[in-house]
Amino acid sequence: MQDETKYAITMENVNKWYGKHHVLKDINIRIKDQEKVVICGPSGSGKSTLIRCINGLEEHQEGKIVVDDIELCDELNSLDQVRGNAGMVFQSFNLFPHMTILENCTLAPIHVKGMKKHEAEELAMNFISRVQIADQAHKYPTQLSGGQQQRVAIARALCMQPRIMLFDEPTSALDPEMVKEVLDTMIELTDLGMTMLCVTHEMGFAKQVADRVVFMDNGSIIESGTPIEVFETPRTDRLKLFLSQILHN
Amino acid sequence: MQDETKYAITMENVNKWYGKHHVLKDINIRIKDQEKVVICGPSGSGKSTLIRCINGLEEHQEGKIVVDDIELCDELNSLDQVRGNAGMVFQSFNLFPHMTILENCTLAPIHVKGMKKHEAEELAMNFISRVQIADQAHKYPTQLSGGQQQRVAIARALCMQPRIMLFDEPTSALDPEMVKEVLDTMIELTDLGMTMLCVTHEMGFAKQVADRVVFMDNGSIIESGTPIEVFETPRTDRLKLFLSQILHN
Amino acid sequence: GVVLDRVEKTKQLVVTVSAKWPPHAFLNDKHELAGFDIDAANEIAKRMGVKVKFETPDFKLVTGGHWNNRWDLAVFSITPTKARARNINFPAIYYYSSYVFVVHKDSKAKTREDLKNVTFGVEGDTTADDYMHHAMQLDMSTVPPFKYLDFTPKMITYKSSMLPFEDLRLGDGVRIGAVIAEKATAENAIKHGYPVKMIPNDTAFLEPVAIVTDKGDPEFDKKIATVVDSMKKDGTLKAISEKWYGADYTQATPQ
Amino acid sequence: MPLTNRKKYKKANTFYAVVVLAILIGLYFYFCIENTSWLSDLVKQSSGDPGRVKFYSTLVKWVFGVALFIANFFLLGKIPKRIQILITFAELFVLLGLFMATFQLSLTFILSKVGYMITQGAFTTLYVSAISIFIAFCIALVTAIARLSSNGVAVGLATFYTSLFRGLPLLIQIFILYLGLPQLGFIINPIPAGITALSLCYGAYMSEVFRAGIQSIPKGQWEASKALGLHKRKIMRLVILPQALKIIIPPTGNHFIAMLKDSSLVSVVGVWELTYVSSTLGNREFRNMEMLVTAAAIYWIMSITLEIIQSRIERKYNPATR
Amino acid sequence: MPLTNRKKYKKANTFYAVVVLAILIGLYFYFCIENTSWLSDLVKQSSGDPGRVKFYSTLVKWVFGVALFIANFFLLGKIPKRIQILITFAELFVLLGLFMATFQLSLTFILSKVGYMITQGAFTTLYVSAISIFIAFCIALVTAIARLSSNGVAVGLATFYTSLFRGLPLLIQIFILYLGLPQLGFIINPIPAGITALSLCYGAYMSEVFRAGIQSIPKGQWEASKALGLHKRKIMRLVILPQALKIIIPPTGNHFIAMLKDSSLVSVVGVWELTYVSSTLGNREFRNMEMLVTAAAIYWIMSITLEIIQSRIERKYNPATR
Ligand SMILES: Nc1ncnc2c1ncn2[C@@H]1O[C@H](COP(=O)(O)OP(=O)(O)OP(=O)(O)O)[C@@H](O)[C@H]1O
Ligand SMILES: Nc1ncnc2c1ncn2[C@@H]1O[C@H](COP(=O)(O)OP(=O)(O)OP(=O)(O)O)[C@@H](O)[C@H]1O
Ligand SMILES: [Mg+2]
Ligand SMILES: [Mg+2]
Repeated sequence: MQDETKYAITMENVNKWYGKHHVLKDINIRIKDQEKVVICGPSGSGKSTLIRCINGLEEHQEGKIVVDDIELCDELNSLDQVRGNAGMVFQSFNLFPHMTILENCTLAPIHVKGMKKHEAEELAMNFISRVQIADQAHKYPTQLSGGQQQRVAIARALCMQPRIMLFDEPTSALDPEMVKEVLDTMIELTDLGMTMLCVTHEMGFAKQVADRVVFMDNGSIIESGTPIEVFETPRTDRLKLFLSQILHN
Repeated sequence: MQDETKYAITMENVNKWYGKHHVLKDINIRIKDQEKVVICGPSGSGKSTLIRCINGLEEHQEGKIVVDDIELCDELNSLDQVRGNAGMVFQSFNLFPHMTILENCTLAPIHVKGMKKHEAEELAMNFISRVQIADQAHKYPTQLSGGQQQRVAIARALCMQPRIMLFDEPTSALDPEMVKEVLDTMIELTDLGMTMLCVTHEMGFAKQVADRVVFMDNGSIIESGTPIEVFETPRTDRLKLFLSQILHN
Repeated sequence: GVVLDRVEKTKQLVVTVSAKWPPHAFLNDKHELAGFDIDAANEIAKRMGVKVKFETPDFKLVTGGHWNNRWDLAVFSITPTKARARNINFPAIYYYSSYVFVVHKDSKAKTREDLKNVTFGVEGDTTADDYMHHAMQLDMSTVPPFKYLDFTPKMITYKSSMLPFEDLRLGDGVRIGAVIAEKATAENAIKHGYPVKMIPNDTAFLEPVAIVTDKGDPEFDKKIATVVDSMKKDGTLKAISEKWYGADYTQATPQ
Repeated sequence: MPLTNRKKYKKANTFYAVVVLAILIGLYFYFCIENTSWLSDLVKQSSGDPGRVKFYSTLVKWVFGVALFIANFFLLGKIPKRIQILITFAELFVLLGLFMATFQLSLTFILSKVGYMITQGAFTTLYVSAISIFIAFCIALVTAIARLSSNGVAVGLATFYTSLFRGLPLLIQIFILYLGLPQLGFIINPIPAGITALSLCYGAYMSEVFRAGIQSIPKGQWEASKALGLHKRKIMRLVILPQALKIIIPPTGNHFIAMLKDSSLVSVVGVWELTYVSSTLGNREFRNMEMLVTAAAIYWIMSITLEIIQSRIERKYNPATR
Repeated sequence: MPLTNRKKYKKANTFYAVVVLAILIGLYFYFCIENTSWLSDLVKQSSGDPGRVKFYSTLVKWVFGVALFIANFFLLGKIPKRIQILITFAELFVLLGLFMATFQLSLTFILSKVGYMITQGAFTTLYVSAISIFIAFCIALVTAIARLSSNGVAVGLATFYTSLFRGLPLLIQIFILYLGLPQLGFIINPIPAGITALSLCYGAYMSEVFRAGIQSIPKGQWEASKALGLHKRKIMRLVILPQALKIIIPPTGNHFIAMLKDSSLVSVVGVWELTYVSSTLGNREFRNMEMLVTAAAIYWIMSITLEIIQSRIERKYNPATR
């Protein structure tokens, strides 16, 4: 089913600056269709920035980003297509505070995909149940605890059933008890043939589902390989240090 | 040095409702001076609410809360004294976005303790360095990544050098690499003779420093004991389930 | 001309009047326009064989000219001056209005000379204002000569004809000690119980008051002039004046 | 709300406080306002000079007044907040009434005119304002979005418009529209001229409010919506504006109330709205103060209505108070 | 800013676009405004009726005008946003000038009077407004805090004040203060009366703005400050107000600009501010339009100054644009 040469995401010599601060340095990476990639690295290493460049939330200044055969350029049209195919879950939840949980989840299906309201609600309830908050569907985000809020954000992204999913530390604000539920949901998604790019430090998850782990530091990709390669035979000192610190806990 | 009968925090039959939602049910707990207590439990179980009641950010409707021999009652005076002694770190960072990191940290020392500006800055830089962001001291919170922001929040609370520290999942938004640094800082604090009440799921931390672990579910305290008792010989099924889910990762 | 043609074609005369200038023009108890100006305008229309439609724009809009065919005639109690004549025409004078000195009831002043040290209240941008500044622009041929005050008193200028009376009523010299105002207004104030009186037997000046038209239609002006003239001749205007003022204001003599 | 009321009250306390307060106020009225002869008698005994009598009477009145004020404050402190607010309101209303009473207004005159003031004046005011408010709202929305757009021409147009129509006095705008448009070949009637000027002027003010409201929504909301694939227009309508409303409503309420009163300026072109009617009626019988006060009361009632509507809407869109 | 401009421009493009635009505008001016005889000649050949000639000339002018407008829009689309905004501004300014030219104002008259208008009129306007703005700001701050307090008396007082002084027309407030206070024994001069009325009225408006600004700061900020042991007053001053400013500034700017112009109402009691001076000068020589336009221009300049100050402050307090 999978075409050998088909890439979901291609980044070539991508560079990005915030003012004078060089946050992405010569990023080169190709992610195959249906590949599951985990990105890890210390704080401030540019993981979030990388993932935000991919669906055009940030502009890169140099290099080329191709998502699903569409090059991210200045035309709004290409941006739309990319975003239609790529869902995103943020580190900070970014829920819509004036809408109930259900409304948060049905907004895009109704207004982007043009679904009927009851269809969208059915679909949304499905994902809302998966993240274990079906009983909260008619509350407002501010009435939920932090953990519950992030789960809503994930459900909201899933409701668009995108071909590529971008996760920016989706479980970092979740209770350990819930992490598993969410990771299970994410693993289920892999059966649907989605490409996944996930910033996370969940080793267990990485080992179980990732085809590849990418380690970033200071704006560059330092190492990349299968989870076993990266976690068990780190080549650089930087990665060794990082792993020792993670495993210490 | 420690008086046998001295309790830092006493809660007797504390009940709290949000409207009709009963979020704290008959809470009874006594925390000795200098004791380190870890609270854990599933999402929505009332951990945050409990800790917020202790420094009066939420009102309890029934029962008695005594902090450092001062009963939390309707008089503003008692509230002030309690807050002067109890520092707090929030799940969501609540940094002051219009101030630099350094200003965030010196605000309370200058305006509550009446310290001179340069003294306060010296003190603040000390704690800011401990959480590894000395080079960011003159940036604004929005310019930092999520992890960096939570570290500032911890530094800010530490700057008041309180006798009791309340932590509400202080490391849940931190990168694994940084968790250790922060936990180390917190462990150092134990040498200063502080009482600590910490909502966290960091087992390693709990085992290393906690005198007691309290497990909450659905607004009640289900089990409490030494880390070894709680983690290794859980008595209730609820705790067993919770532990199995945490350890799965 | 354009205006005359239009009036004759539509059988309607659009007349601008004031509604806040009793007893020249005001709202009566049935909330209809009434007063000397209104009756005069009605009479003019009757003699032209057309109906009247009243409009009540701001004084400034009327005296500014450039009516853009919105209105045909203004019976607005406007005094002709040289400057105003640049923008509008004064085809006919229809009455004369006298200005008097008004003081508080408790005032000891008997003549204008006694007002040397009091503060005057004047409505701004009126002939009274000009009089106080020794800068009258009246066409002297039509009015009897008058004397300026031979001293320069302190003065407060107001944007309304009523406010000077409100201030005078507070007490003699509390804010002001004298007002220079139209006699009809002063009489009205006294009638409604204001604690004021006029300096007797002293008219500050007499000013002519004219019907106003926009520039550009001499035939219409001529027509208005003849109509007003006929009203004067057959005594109709005098009757209207006596009805509203209790005296004949149509002659250039102080009442 | 961060500033909460932590005190708890007993019912009996409330009752006693209100009764004591009522008695105190009653005493003050009787002895210091209605019936002050005892006071002058008292002072006269010690000094015969009438100037001094007046001075001392006034002094005593003030001293007692201040004492009453302080007693009032402390007594009210003992009762629940809701009733505190109500009583304070009632007291202030009575004070206002007393102040008005010093003008010795003729109530019969007011009653004979108030009907016409409402049917002719207030009606015109309301209908001119309502139409202008609606148009201004639309203009403001479009202008605010234009000012935040990426198109320089739109930004330029919107900024120029805002600056010009905020910058010119409304009266001058009405004059220029009324006198200027005929020069370009459009004869415009008084009411349309007034409505146009009001709409343009307040549209400019409100566009600033809208712009600020839209800008205050956190970037995260835009990003999340964009990532979901929503387009600018829909993001604006579905996500940003509903949240911005919380910030937009209070200053918009201000402008609506201000417009209600500024609509009186259209009387210069001969529209018989409330202010015009009141000054016309007042001039005739030299009862300006009566008409002013009546007009003021009618304006106040209209603006209170707007205030109530505003607080309803505010409550609806502010999740904090939901 | 969420709405960013993603286009990139080449310098050459900009140059050509500006040149073409200038030529087009020049042609339009020459053939459709300065020199329209060719047009009437053309029309006359096909029809002799003068009414028709006028109609067709106007039609042609409009058609070309609209075409120019569209061409303008497209050409401007090719150049960077900054220059777009500037050119649009310049064009609108010229248009405004042309509109004004239809009034055929006497420039010599304006020039002879403008000095006095500024030294007497604008100066008084500025100084009355500046004092009033300052007082209004203080009143608004106190009132807003009172409205959010836990003390019912304070809430009642503040709410009543806001409602009353927002609800009454400013003109009536000035009258009542000017005529009413003397009844209570205080003789108040025109300028103090005007300043008091302006301050009270705008204090009421701005207190609503302040209240909304303070309420918009997330609860977390209060909680974090409280947990640090800060007191209400300091929380307000150090944490809440600096953040609320971002939301407070734009509507406050609106009110300052509005007050600048509303200060003209104090002329009813004889203060010689800009509007009064301009209408007096205009009346004397019956050149009202000249004076109106000059006054308008002076008001505009003053309000642009305020706008610039506002945007500076806004940029300072809005971290998003920092
Ligand atoms: N808007 C911005 N302006 C300036 N600098 C920024 C901005 N956003 C991020 N940065 C900087 O860019 C660097 C990379 O940030 P990024 O958020 O991508 O890191 P990260 O790897 O996701 O970190 P974390 O794990 O803490 O979220 C950091 O040093 C950060 O301070
Ligand atoms: N302001 C509020 N209004 C109504 N319900 C609330 C409010 N705050 C919290 N709750 C509810 O109270 C319960 C306890 O919340 P709390 O935040 O204490 O949980 P928690 O144990 O801290 O959860 P988490 O680990 O997800 O932060 C939850 O069910 C939550 O939905
Ligand atoms: Mg990140
Ligand atoms: Mg919590």
